[in-house]
Order: sequence, then C-alpha cells, then structure tokens
Amino acid sequence: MQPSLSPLVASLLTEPVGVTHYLVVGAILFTAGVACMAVKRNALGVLMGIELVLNGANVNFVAFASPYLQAEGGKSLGLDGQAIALFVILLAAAEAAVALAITLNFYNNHATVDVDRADDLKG
Amino acid sequence: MAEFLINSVGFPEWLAWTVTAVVAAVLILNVIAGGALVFIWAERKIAARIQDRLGPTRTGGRFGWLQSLADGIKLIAKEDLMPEGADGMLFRLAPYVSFCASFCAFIALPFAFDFVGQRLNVGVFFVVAVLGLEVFGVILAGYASASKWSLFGAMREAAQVVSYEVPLGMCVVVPVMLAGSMDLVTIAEKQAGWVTNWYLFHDPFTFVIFWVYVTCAVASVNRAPFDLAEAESELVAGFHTEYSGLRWSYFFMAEYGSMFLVSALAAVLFMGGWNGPIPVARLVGLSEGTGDTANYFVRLLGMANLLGKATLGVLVMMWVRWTLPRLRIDQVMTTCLKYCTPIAAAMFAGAMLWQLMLPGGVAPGLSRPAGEIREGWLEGPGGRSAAARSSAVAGVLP
Amino acid sequence: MSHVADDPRIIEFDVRTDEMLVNMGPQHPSTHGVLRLVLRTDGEVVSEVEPHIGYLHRCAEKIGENLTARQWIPYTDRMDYLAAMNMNLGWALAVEKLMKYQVSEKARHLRVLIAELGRIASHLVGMGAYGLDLGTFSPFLYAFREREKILDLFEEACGARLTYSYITVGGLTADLPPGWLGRCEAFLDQFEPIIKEYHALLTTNAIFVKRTANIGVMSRDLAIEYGCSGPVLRGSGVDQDMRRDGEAIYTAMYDGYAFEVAVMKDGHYPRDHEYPPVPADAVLGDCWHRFFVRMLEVVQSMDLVRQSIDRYSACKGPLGEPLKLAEKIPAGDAYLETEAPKGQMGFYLVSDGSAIPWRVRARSSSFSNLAVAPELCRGCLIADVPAIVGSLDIVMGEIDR
Amino acid sequence: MDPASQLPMLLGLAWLAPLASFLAILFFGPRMGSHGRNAAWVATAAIVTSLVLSLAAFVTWLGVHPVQAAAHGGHAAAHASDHADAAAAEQDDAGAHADAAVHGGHAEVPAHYAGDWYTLYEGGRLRLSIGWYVDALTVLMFVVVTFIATCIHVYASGYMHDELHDVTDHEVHLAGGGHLHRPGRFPRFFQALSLFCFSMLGIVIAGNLAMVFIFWELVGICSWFLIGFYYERTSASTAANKAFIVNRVGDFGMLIGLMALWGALGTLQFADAQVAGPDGSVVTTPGLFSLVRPAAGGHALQVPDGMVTFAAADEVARIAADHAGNPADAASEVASRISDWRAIGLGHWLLVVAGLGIFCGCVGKSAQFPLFVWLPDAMEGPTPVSALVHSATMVAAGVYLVGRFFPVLTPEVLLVIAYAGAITLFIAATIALVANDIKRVLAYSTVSQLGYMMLALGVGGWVAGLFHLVTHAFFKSLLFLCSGSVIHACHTNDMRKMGGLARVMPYTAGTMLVGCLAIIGAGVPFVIGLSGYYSKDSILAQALCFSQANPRHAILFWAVAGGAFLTAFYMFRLWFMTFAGQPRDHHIADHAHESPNVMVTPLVTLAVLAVVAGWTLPGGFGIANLLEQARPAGTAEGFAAAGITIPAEHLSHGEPFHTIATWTAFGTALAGVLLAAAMYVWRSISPAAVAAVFRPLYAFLAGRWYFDELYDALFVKPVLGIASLASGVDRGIIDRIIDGVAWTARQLAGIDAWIDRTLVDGLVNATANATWNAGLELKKLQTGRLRQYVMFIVVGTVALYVLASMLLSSSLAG
Amino acid sequence: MIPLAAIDWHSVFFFLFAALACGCAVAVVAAENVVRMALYLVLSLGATAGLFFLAGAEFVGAMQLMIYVGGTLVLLVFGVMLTAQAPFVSIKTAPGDRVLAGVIGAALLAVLLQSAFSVPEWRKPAAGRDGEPAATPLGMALLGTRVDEASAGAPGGVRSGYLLPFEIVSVHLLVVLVGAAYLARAKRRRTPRAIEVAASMEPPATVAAHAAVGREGSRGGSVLAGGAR
Repeated sequence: MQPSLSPLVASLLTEPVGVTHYLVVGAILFTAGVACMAVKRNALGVLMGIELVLNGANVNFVAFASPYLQAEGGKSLGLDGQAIALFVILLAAAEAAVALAITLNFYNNHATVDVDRADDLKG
Repeated sequence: MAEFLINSVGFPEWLAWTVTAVVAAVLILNVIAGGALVFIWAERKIAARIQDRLGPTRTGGRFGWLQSLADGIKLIAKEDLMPEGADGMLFRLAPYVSFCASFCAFIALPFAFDFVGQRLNVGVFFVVAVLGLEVFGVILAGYASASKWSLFGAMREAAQVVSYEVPLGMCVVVPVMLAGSMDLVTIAEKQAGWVTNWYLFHDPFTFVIFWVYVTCAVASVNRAPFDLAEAESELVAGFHTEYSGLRWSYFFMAEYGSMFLVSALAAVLFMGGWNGPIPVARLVGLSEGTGDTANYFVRLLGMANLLGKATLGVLVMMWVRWTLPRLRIDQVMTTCLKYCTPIAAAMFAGAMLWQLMLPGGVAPGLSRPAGEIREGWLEGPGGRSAAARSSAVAGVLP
Repeated sequence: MSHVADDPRIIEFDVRTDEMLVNMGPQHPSTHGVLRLVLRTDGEVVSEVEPHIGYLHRCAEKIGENLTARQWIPYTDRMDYLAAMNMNLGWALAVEKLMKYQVSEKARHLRVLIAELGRIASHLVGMGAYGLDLGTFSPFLYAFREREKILDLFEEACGARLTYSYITVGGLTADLPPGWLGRCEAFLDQFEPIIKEYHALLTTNAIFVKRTANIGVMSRDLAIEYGCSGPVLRGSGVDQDMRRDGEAIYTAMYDGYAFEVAVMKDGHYPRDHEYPPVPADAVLGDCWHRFFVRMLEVVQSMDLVRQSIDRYSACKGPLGEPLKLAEKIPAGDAYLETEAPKGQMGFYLVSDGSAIPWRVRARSSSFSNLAVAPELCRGCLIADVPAIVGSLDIVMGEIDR
Repeated sequence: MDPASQLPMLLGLAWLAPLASFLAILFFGPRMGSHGRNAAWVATAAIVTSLVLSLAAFVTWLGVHPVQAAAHGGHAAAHASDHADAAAAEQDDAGAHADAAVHGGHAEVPAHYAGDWYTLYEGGRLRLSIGWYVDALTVLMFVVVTFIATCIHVYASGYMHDELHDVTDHEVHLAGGGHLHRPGRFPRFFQALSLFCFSMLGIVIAGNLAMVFIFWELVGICSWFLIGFYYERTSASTAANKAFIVNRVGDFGMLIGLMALWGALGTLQFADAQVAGPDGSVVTTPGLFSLVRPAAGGHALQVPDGMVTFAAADEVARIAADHAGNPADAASEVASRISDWRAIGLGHWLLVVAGLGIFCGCVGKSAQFPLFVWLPDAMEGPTPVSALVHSATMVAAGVYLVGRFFPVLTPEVLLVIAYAGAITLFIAATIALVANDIKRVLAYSTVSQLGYMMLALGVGGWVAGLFHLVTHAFFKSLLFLCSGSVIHACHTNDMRKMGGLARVMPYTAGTMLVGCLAIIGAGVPFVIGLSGYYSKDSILAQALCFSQANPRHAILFWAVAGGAFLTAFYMFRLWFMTFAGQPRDHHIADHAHESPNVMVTPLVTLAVLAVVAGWTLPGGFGIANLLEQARPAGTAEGFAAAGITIPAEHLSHGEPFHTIATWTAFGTALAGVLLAAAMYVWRSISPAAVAAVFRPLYAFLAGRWYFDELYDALFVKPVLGIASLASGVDRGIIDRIIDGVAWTARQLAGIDAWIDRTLVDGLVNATANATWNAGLELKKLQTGRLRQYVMFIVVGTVALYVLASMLLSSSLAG
Repeated sequence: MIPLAAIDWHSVFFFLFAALACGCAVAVVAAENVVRMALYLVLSLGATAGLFFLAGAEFVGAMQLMIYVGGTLVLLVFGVMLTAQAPFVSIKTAPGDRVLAGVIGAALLAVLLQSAFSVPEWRKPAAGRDGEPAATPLGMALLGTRVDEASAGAPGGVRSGYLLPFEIVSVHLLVVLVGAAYLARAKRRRTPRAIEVAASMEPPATVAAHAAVGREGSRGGSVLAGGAR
C-alpha cells in the first residue's frame, strides 16, 4: 500500500458497499447502453446497446432486492426484485431473437446493417 | 482451512482467508494444468496401447512419464506465429478465454465435502453456465485467425455446443430434482451410503439419462466422435489451425480441463461424488465426530474417490476417441436434436413421475432413513441447517 | 434454357449468404499426398470441387524414352509407390508383349504370388487411410502393422521395402530365398483372422456406415463414362477385372487359378455369407461399397497367394534369367493393361528396334478415378469430401507421374 | 349370482363391444394392417365378444328362468309358481329392481329386469336416460342379432376382399369415359357394420322409448351408410337417400306417438322404476306398461289416467277453477271423476294415436305398406349388408318394437297392423313372382315375410309373430348370404343368366335349398319340420283363429294362406332358375366357383340353425316357449274392444285350428313348389306363355304395382309444383314490394347525402385539413434516424426528470 | 495506509467487478469492430453476473451467465456471419454524433447519479445482516409458493408467487422459439443461382444415377444449416 493513496480510496475499500454503489454501476451501464444506441450505426451495435440498458436496469433490481445492502429499516424488494431481474433476462433473450430477425430482414432487403439507411418511412 | 489457520496457527482473519483463497486457486489451477499434463501423457499411452504401439517410452526414464513436460517445454520454446490478416487482440485473447472458462467452472466443483473453491447454492447451474462460455474462446479463435478452416471450425463449435447445452441441461436437472438442491455438495451428500443410493441407480430413467449425459458431455467438450470443431481430416485442425506454441497448449489445457470437469460433474451428479460404493469409513466407525485428523483423512479419501471416478470418465472418453470414426456435422446435430433431446425430455418426465411415486429410488431406505429423503425441498440450501448438517456428516463418509 | 426441374438438394435460406472458395490441399491431412482440391462451398455444403494436380510431376514417361526397358523398371516403382510390385509387373508384361516373350512357368507363378501380396499391401493402406479420412486413427496402424509384415517378406525377396524393382522384363531379378514360402504362409495364417477385426472396426461400425453409406453414389454408367477401374468400378457393380477379362498375355498368367471377381451380382457379393451383411443404408456405388470391395479383394488375393505358393513349389527347375539390361526390342508398339490394386494400369511403348523405346506412355487408374470426384462431390458436405476422395483410393505418384 | 345386476352387465358389455370396435376402426382403421386389413378382425372380434356375452346372458337367464313347456290353459298357474321362486330368490336383494314385489303379487307380469345406467337429461317431467329392459325377448334377440352378425362379419371379411386394394367400379361411368377408380374402403365397411350392430343392440336393450328412438335413428343412419357404400353409383346413393327419407316419414309418425305418450303420461319408461322420493322413501313410478295395463285392473287394457285427464282438459280446468286456492280438493275431485270420463271414452283416441304413431315408425323401418318401397332398392348395398340389415336386424327392429310395445296397442290399432301386414305380404309376394334380380326376389320376400309377422302380431299372435321374426332372421340371412355367394361367383344379379350352378357350387346350392325349404315352412305335418314350418303354422293358426272370432275379417286368413302359396312358388322359382337345369350363360357358368371357406362356413352354420331353430326339445326347451316367458301381461287371455276380438293365442294351438292350419300350409307350399317345378324344371308350363297371357298383370307386377310412380305423382310432383309456385310468389310479388321499398329509401338517402356532403363533410374536412397541416409540420421531426429517436427519448426523460424535481421540490418547499 | 485487516473484501470484489462491467460497457461504445464490441459486451455481462453473485442473487447471476451471455453468443455468431465482409466490420459514425451522444449521455448519467445518491438509507448497509441464499425460495416462488414470506409471517397472509408470470414468460419464449425457427427455416425457392446449379448438372448424370440406384438419401444439409446459422 502506497502512502499516496487518498483517504477516499481507503474509505471505499474499508466501508461496506450499499445500494448506492450498485446504482452507480447500473447508471453507468445504462448510460453506456443509451450512448451505444445513439452512436452505433451498425444494427447489431444498437442491439448491444439495448442489452446494456437492460443489464443496467437489472443491476438496480438486484441491488434493491438484496436486504443486506441497505441500512437498518430500509425496505428491500426481496424476491420480487430477483424475480423481475430474472424475467428481464429471459425477455432480453427473446428480444434479442426478435431484434435479430428484424436485423436479418433488414439486411436481406437493404444488403446492409446500417440503421441510418433504414429511413424508408421518414416523414 | 481458514478456521484452522486462525485457530491453530494464529493468522489474522484476513490473512487466513487470503491464504486460503490463494491456495484454493493454485490447487485448482494445478488440477487443470497438472491434470492436462497427466492426461496428455495418458492419452498418448492409451492411444498407443489401443493401436498396438508402445507410445512414449524414454523421456523421464521409464514409461515416458515426462513426455508431457517435454512437450510443454517445446511448446513454450516454439515461435509464436500469428497470421497476417488476423485480428491480433482477439487472436491473443481467445486461448485465455477458453482456459478461464474451464478454470472458473472448477471454482464451484467440490472435490470432497467442503473441499470446494466456493460453495454455491446454485453450483450445478454455475458449472454448466460457465462451461458453456468456453465456446467463446473457440469462436473468437476461429474468427480472429482469418482462416476459412478456422471459421468453419468455430461455426461448427458454436452450433454444436449451443445445441448440446439443451439436452445437457435437461440431464443435469434430473439429479437436481432428485436432490431438491442445486448445490453440488448437497447433491453428492444425498447419495451417501451404499452404491444403490447413487442417482445412477435411483431409477431406470436416471440410468438412461446418465448415458444421455455422457453423450452430451462428450459432445459439449468436443471430443471424438464429436470433435467436429477440429476435425483434422476435414478442417486441417479446425479452430486452432493457425495456433502454435503456448497459445495452442492453452486450448489443449482447456480441453482436458473440460473433459475432467464434465467427468467430475458426472461423478457428483450420478455416481455419488466422493462417496464410494461401500461406506467403508462409516462401517469402520470413522465420522465427523471422531476428531479433526480422522475427518481430514476421510475427506482426502473422498477426494481420491472423486478423482478416481472423474479419471475413469476421462479414460472412457479417450477410449472412445481412439475407437470410433467421426460423425458428420449434420449427424451430430441429428443426434442432439432428434435423439438426445427427446430422450432426455422423456427421461426427465419419467424421473419426475418416479420421484412422485417412489421418492426413495429402487431400494429406498437401504442405508438412509426414509424421512431424510425429501427434506431438501423446503429447507433451503442443504447443509445450512443443523439437521441437514448432521445428515450431511454421514454423507461425507466414503 | 429449357425448363429444369428443381433439384431437391438446392435449398435456399432467408439469410443471404455468400459462397466461399476453400483450398483443400496441397497441404491437407486427408488428400493423400499433394492433391489440391478447390471447393466452392455454401456454408458446409459443397457446390463444386475442382481437383488441381501436377505437384508431383517427374517426367517419368520422358525419362522412359531415354532408358532401356529394364532400366525404366525403377521408375515404375515410383508410380504407385504403395503397390510398386504391380507397377513393375505391368511394364514388364507390356515389354514382353511387344517382344512376344514368355517367362518360365515358375516365374509366372512367382509373379502371381508377388503381385497379389502387393495388392494386399496396397489395399491395407487404402483401408487404413480411409479410416483416417473419417477420423479414426487406430485402424490405420492396425493396417500398417500387417503391411509391415508383407514388406518384411518383400525385403527378404528383393532387398527393398518400397521400391522393389523385383519383377522385371523377362522374369524376376532373383528367386525366393529358402524358407520364404513358409514365412509367407505363416503370415497368411496369422493375417486371416485379423480381417474380422477390420470388419468390426470399420465395415460394420455404425458411425462408419453413417459416414459412407449412400455417400458419393456413383452409378454404373457414370463409372464407365469416366473410365473408372479397379475397386472403384467394381464398387458400382460393373463386373470387370483385367485378370479375367484382360489380354491373353496377362490372363495367361492366371491360368488355372480359381478366383471370383469381387463385385455385387444380383444383390450378392461372392461368398457373402462369410462377411458382414451389407448395411441397409448402403447403395451400390457408394463409398461403403468401394471400401467393401477392397476388403473382399484382400481375401481374394490371400486365396490367390495360397494357390500360387502351391503351384510355385510344385514347379521344378530354374526360375530363368531376366532379359539383358539392353536387350533390343523389336520395332512396333504394344499396349497392355493389367489389374493393379488401384485399377487398370496401362503401359504403352513404341519401339524403333533399338534397346531404348521410342515412346513410353502410362495410363494410370487413379487419374481416371480422381476425375470422377467433382461429379460425386457436388452437393455433399465438406466432411463428405475426404470420405469420397478417400474411397477412390488415389495415389498421387501415379497421377502426376 | 345375481341376475338383476349380472344380466344388464353382460348385455351392456355385449352392446358396447361393437361401439369400441367402431371407435377403434374410426380412428385407427386405415392403419390396421395394409389397407386396413385387420379392421375385419377387430370388428369380428368385437361381435364375437358380444355373442359370447349374449350367450352368457342367455345361460344366466335360463338358469334363473328355466324354459318349460307352455301348458295351455294352465299357463298362468305355471308362471305363477315360476315367478314365486324367482321372487323368493330375489327377496334377499332388496330393491334390486322394481318388479320384485310385482312378481310376487301378480303372476302375469313377465319376468324382467329394468334400470338406468345413465341419465342424460332430467328437467321438469322429461327424463332421458340410457337404461335397460331385459326380458326373455331381449335376451333372445341379443343372441339372434349377435349370432347372425357374427356369421355376417365372418362372411363379409371374405366377401369384401375386393375393397382391400384399389377398386375399379365398373358400374360407374365417368364423364370422360372409363370407370371410376378409387381406393378400397375395407375398414370403412366394418366401421359402419360395427356401428350398426351397436345401434341395433341398443334398440333391443333399450329401457325406454326415447332411447329406442335414439338408436332407431342411429340404425337409420347406419343403413344409409351401408346402402350407400358404393356411393359413386347413382343408384346406390339414390337408394340410400330413398331409404333414409322414407324412414323419416315413418319416424315422423313415431315422433307423434312419442309426443302423445309423453305429453299425456310424462314417462317413456317401459317398466316401473323405483326412485328416491323427496323424503327419502322409495317411490315406485309406474312405467308405460303398468300405466296402460295396471295390475289393479288385472292387467286389462285401459286408458291411463294421464290420458283421460289430458283429454278432459276442459273439465279439469273447470274443476281447478271451482276449487281455486285448494288444489288438494281439486285433485281429489279429478281423481274421483276419472273413471266416469274413462267410461265415456275420453282419452281413448290418445292411446290410439300413440299406438298408430309408434306403428308408423315400425312401418317405415319394417318396410310395411305403404312405405315398403325403399327396401328393394336398398339391395344396392353390398350383399352382407342386405343380409344383416335388411333381413335379420334392421327390418326386424320394427317388428320387435311392435312386439315390445304390444301391451299398449288397442284392438283398433292391432287391426290396422294386421291389415297393413296383409296388404304388404300380398303386394310383395306378387312382385316377387316376376322379379328377375336374385336379390330383389329375396328383398320382396323379406317384405312379404315382414308382412306375415305384422299380421301375426296384429291378430294377436304375439309369440307367433316374434317366433317368425327369429326363425326368419336365420333363414333369410342364410338366403341372402347364399345369394351373395352366387353373385360373388357369377358377378351378376340376374337370375336369367344363371342356372345349373348346383354342380359347381354344391354347398351354396344345398344351403340355399335349406333356406328355401325353411321359408316355405316345409316339414312333415305333425311330425317334424324346418324352423319356418313351426313359425308359419302358428301364424296361420292364429290368423284362422282371428278370422273365426271376427268373421268380417276372414280375408286375413286367406291372405296368409295365399301368401304361403306365393312364397313357395317364387322361392323355388328362384332356386330352380339359379341352380337347376342347364346353364343359360356358359360364360358365367364356366367362371363360377364355390366360394371360399370363410364364406361357406357361415352358410352351413346358418343352414343348421334354419333347420333346428324352430324345434322344441323334449322338456319344453324351445324358442316359442322362451318367448312365452316374455309375453306381456294381460295379453295371454285375449281381449276385445270396439267390435274386434283379439283371441287368446293359446287357443290357436288347440286342435281344430292347428290341424287346419298345418294342412293349409302344407298344401299351399306343396302347390307352390310343384307349380314352380312345372314351370322351371319340367317346363311343362312355359313362363313366357304365362306372362304373355297375363301381359297387363305381368307388366303391372313387373312394374312393382307402380308404387314408385304413384308416390312420384302423389308426393314428389306436387311438392315440386308447390315449390315452384312459392318461388313464383317470391319473385313476382315479394321481390317487387321489396324493390319498391328500396327505391323509396334511395330517394330519401339522396336528400340525406346532400346534407351529409355539404354540412357534415365540410366540418370533417376542415378538421382533417387542420390535422394534415399539423402533420406536415410535425413530420419534419420524423427523420427516420433511429439514433436520433434514442436521443429524443433520453432528452425527454431527462427533461421530465428535471421538471418533476423542480415541481416536487417547489411543492415540498411550499 | 489502510490496515489490511480493515479491508472489506466484499467491497474489493465489488469494485473489481464494477470496474470490469463499466469499463467494458464503455468499451462497447468505443469499439469500432462489431466482433470486439460483442466480446466487450460479453465481458461486461459476465462481470455483472459477478455483481449479482456479490449481491446475494446467485441464481440470477447464474441465469445471467447462462442465458444472457449465451444469447449474446448467438449475437456474436450472427455478427461474424453478417459482417465478416469488410464493409460492415466497422461502420464509422460521424464525430458530431459522438459528441452529441456524449453530451446527452452525460446529462442522463448526471440525472441517474443524482437520484442514486438521493436516498441516504441506500448509502450504507446495516452491519451484520447476512442474506439468505435465495435460490430455493425463488424457485418455489416461481412455482407459486412464497416460502420466504410465509416463514416471515408476512402480514396479509401468503402471497402467491410468480407462477403466472413464469408461465407467460414460458409461452413468450416458446413463441420466440417458433419465430426463430421460422426465420431459419429452409424453403425451396427458385433463384437464379439455383437454376444455374441445376443447369450445371445437365446431363443429369448423378441425379439419374441416384434415381436408378433407387435410394437418394437425404443429405442432411438442412439440419446443418438450421443449426449452424
């Protein structure tokens, strides 16, 4: 351990983590997902962004579900949170399949996976 | 072990846990690496004997026992080639992905009661899930090699492994259902006692599904006759065509690690884990209560038991490999989709009904109190409560 | 273009995919030497196969026009190097045909003995390597174990293990050493029961059958159109064997020998009660049948070897000396096809009366047999390509010459 | 062993076995062997099972109710002791069935067991149930039906083998020339056959009229399937439709009868039933039989109370009005007046209507005059069908129902029945004289014989009629199967092309001869005879007895006697033309051959039974005596009403009647046979010459009395005329009115349209324009760029969040 | 200097996994190559699974590994298959878009973080609370029995579990399965290439030969393709 380590790091490593920590991770994942959707022109990239968004949401659910990440008196979601996370995972898998189907059809019709070219219906 | 360090040696708690974790990690790593060495040597010898040859004879004096090490040294010394068009990062990363997946799965694999890297209450699930990640390395390797043969191999591997995970999962669910827990330790404990307690002999359905599991396991670790991904007579060497030297050897270690893992999983799920066919230790009066040393001895015995069973499984895979021709990819798919999956589903349903009708298996209560049989359902993960603990103690004995 | 019926094998998918060109060989484990196959594939399905040959071209024929007939014998060794004895025999007989030379009775029986042993050795390689093509390693070594014993016998007789130059124009280079026949019989006795093991390992193996039955089906007409010969031809049900149907000078060699051509007639192979039954999936002309015909011919050749041992030992008198190294060949030309293990091996020579032939030409069976591969591989899977090419049992030394 | 539970179980299973076979063949038929080859085995196995179970029931019955010789005169006494035993045996089994008590008290109620398996519907007074009514007749009919059906199944599995592969039907000419080529329908045949057996057995075992009606209709539909088996042939499909429609006519009458009974009496059960009353006590609800012939009245026929009050509805209403508010008084007053009302004949017409209605159904089903026209056409079906459906079972259903329903029939109705039978028997016999189609001869013979049975029942010969039903079932199915064998061999139905077949088909010829002898009632008078001898004699005797009791109706006896002569003539005409003499068509004779064993075996079996079925063994065992057990209560002694005397049947067994009847039968039969022989064997009389002499008569007969044409002119044509008239009215008048209304509406709509276009549309268009313009502006936001949308969403979310926090914080602050 | 004994290892692992998850998520955004994106995504999802394990949701974590990561495997395969052709491996995005997305993303992140820190109870967990593993209660709840709340004596009696959602999700997955099968279905269609190949088989030597031999075995290509694609 180097003496230059700031007290912040020290406190981070010695303090137990709470829900907030998880929420921050979830927020970063969520934002990264949104950014991914906004930046990627590749349809598959957009799809991955969606996965990230769902994953960020899942982190939140699991964090809320955990009873020992909260202060005394805090109310956890309990099993509900885990169950919701579970369903999100399952539905994300299904969503991926459907989205892939859309992508493939798009590819068949346009010979590209660039979503910017998918503006046939623009106003 | 941590308690031992804290109580007897006097280590501070954090140090004790760290040391324990490091020791566990090193041990597992050595199981894979050392196991791979041993198994590669064994494969050479077995293949040679099957083929009427001698195999390595000179390296290391007798039996060529150092042959694998010599190979390893050669591989380390070999020039590390990378094709020109390859995706460098992925090409370098792929072997480690494979190896890590194989390694990670060992974390949850118990070698004996409490001899487990991290006891998880979803152990089975974890092992199967992590094992499935190994295919990532293969796909990345195939893609990154910029070789058509590699790509073929990767695609075959993807199709094959994804397909075989379905029947494999169904097979694995059956012992989970019988034990009422996904904890591997609990599952093995439930099979303590005489050989009739093994889930293999629990009922006809489990007996059948064990063989389905064996088939799927062989397929999911890419061994002959399902070694389509490397298929040397068709795809040169499949996904690792372009690999050489140490990276190549990582693939091999991963492959042998996975072989050992699925064999050990088979042993835990169907063949009593660390419990021998005859509860010798209990018959001679050894039990948890007779002291730490005896306890430790019993666990070591159990570990030997498990390793023996797993090794047997690996040897069977080798035997099969050197005997049978390779299937074609569509035949592999047919085997999975048209045979393994329906059979596994039917056997799953059958085992379920059997469990409803005769929860005790073919010979209920032979060496287990009947009341113990279904307790895993509601109490949560096995072994946590005092009652389960005491029954688990009996189960430790090989 | 006129209307073409749908080919049931052509299946279109929703997903748009591109074709791929893949090089199989010349450095590939299952192309039997330096053959290069260019595959056009759609995923795993092969739509076209094009063999590229010539990597092993050695101008053997041209060399033959600069050497005397006997001097060229070692070059024939290098054509089908897995059955060099039969190559020697083919050339020797062709020259003898032009010279109208007849070898002694003892030499004739010895030639049969050696040629049939060579056929066994060649088929053993074909069988073992075929297993290798299908992904099983062990039969290959079993086959080589037995082949080594034949090679031991050859070594004893002529001193070489691969390129023998034993049979030569006008006879053989030397008579057999004493005790050779006994060792040969001992080998046969030991070899006979082992054939059952081959059947167990390959012929009746369920996976082997799945991989070979109904794969690469070659119809009778197709086989004849492409000029296939040997087991490839007989595997399609064409009853032709040069030992029986060839020219007189060749068939005379087998005068008095009893053998049945290994070909399926009326749904039965000769003596088929002794062998495993034909699997239900197998279709005449597929890989399995080609393989099976080779297995039958091994037994057939063993039978012939035993017969020739008896006859050879009954012949008293000298073996006879071969012709001089620079014996003059009468002007004219001659062409003779013999039944080599891979098929019909033809040699052609034109002489202007000198000792050195004016023109030498060889017609190899593997060349024709390989030519049919693109036809057989169309629409198969990649894994079938080695299975089909392996079942043709080609040897590149013979093709490229 | 408890027969009360065992008999229904055995018979119920026997009844259901063909249903199982039907379902099995329905679902798995085509998969039973190649082309459903094994369907025959399934069906046969089922019917054999039924036969075995029926025989078991028969034996069980005999064990409880041993058959004894009917002591004429002492009849009732014998039964009394018999039933006393039975009652004693059944006393242990308290409440086993309704009649235990009745048995003990009243000797004349026949031994029977009744009950319900399953109640289909119960609401108000209507109760529909699946039940059983088992007496000696039921058991006997079960044995007969299943036995004949078994023979026919076996026979058909040989006969229908053509259907095992693709069939080219030479009788169907396609438009493009050539013949129909179709896949075989082997399993389908056996499927229908099984369903038919199930339905027929259902009628026999039925415990109430509703159930009878259900299975009655099922039988009808099966017969439709089977007659129309070769439905590609126009003749076959027409015949099937004809049979079905003609039967519907009869069934309509039957429905009226059912309504009359149910409306007046509120029950359709045959037997009394014991049901739990509201207070838990056991209440006996009387069935039809005991309502019409109450035990209190010594089982004499009387109009039931229900019918009386129904007919006297006005009176009842008046009484009810008088005693308004006191229903009990009203009820007692009505009860006290019932006998008065009955005495003045109130309600009698209801009973007559009910009887006639039920008989109507029987007329249709049993092909009686005037609804007999369908039966000869029904010969379009495969021959085994003719044998089973149109000789032994389906047509027997009508006779069976009349027999079962006998106690409810008034003498007037019986007289109608007798005359219907007589007319039928005469008409059919005359047509049979000139028919040349072998199966048609047999068909008309069947009609004629059914007429016999009806006549017998109508003149009070209950046992005689049903006895003839049983014996006729045996020999007529035998005759049909023989004819089938002949057709199978000759591939033609035309007797004129046959002849001399006895040499090549000895078994067929022999068995057919037995059948012919049986049907004409051959026998050595007073010594022994074939089955028909006994049954026909008893009919003759009863008819004679009736004629003497009612001299006005003596014609009935002469009809019977004449019929016997005609029967003998046409049956032997048939046999001689087919088997005797020289072949008329050598091509056919050369190719004829004896049928396979699977077909001959049933022939021989049936022939044996055709011989012995009428015999009464020493000790009294015989079908007639067995039937005597089931004789309905109150009918043994005869009864009279409305000037008609129904003589007691045992009288006809007495000396004068019996002797006369026997000699008459023998004489007429002999005469008929001799005439036939003279015309077709010795050729001393030329048939052609006879036909020439009686040309108009011959043409009339050959034209089948022109009944089809008559019906066509009487019913079909008028219906078509009415239809076209109605259609004219529809087009000419109703359509015009509607058109006028439509025109008016259109004018009104024009006005409405103007309002709509100018006012409403203007408003709507203004709205649309506004929306359109707004859309044009907004569409610029719709860039089609997926990624921009994502950004919009995010920006919107963030904005909302910020907005919400500001609002919330301000509100919190406030 | 942090005393080693004071280190909370749970926190250490949390930061390890969190860093991996967030880092890989950012890498997904940054990467150009679609296959690498997929790899980072897999790593991020895997690290998230680790977080789930830490949070005591072991079952969800294993599920995440098995399904989510497995599903992404399919994505990866498709990515390779569709975009292995050079033009699609990386489709460049305009820098302006990146900047815009960055700004908006930052705004969103700020909002999210603000709310994450807004509840003080969430900051610090109570000491000594050990979570019971939830796999069995979760499994029972999915079957319709809430053992956790029953044992806790929850007010309002035992709540029914997630049987209905579970069934709905099952049906949903089945529908998706059917849809995927529909997508990957093989159909015979005459396209120019099919005609060309069919024509190249004239004279139909092999086809005729196969017909003559009598048994034209199925090539099994559809099974392969159905699985491999």
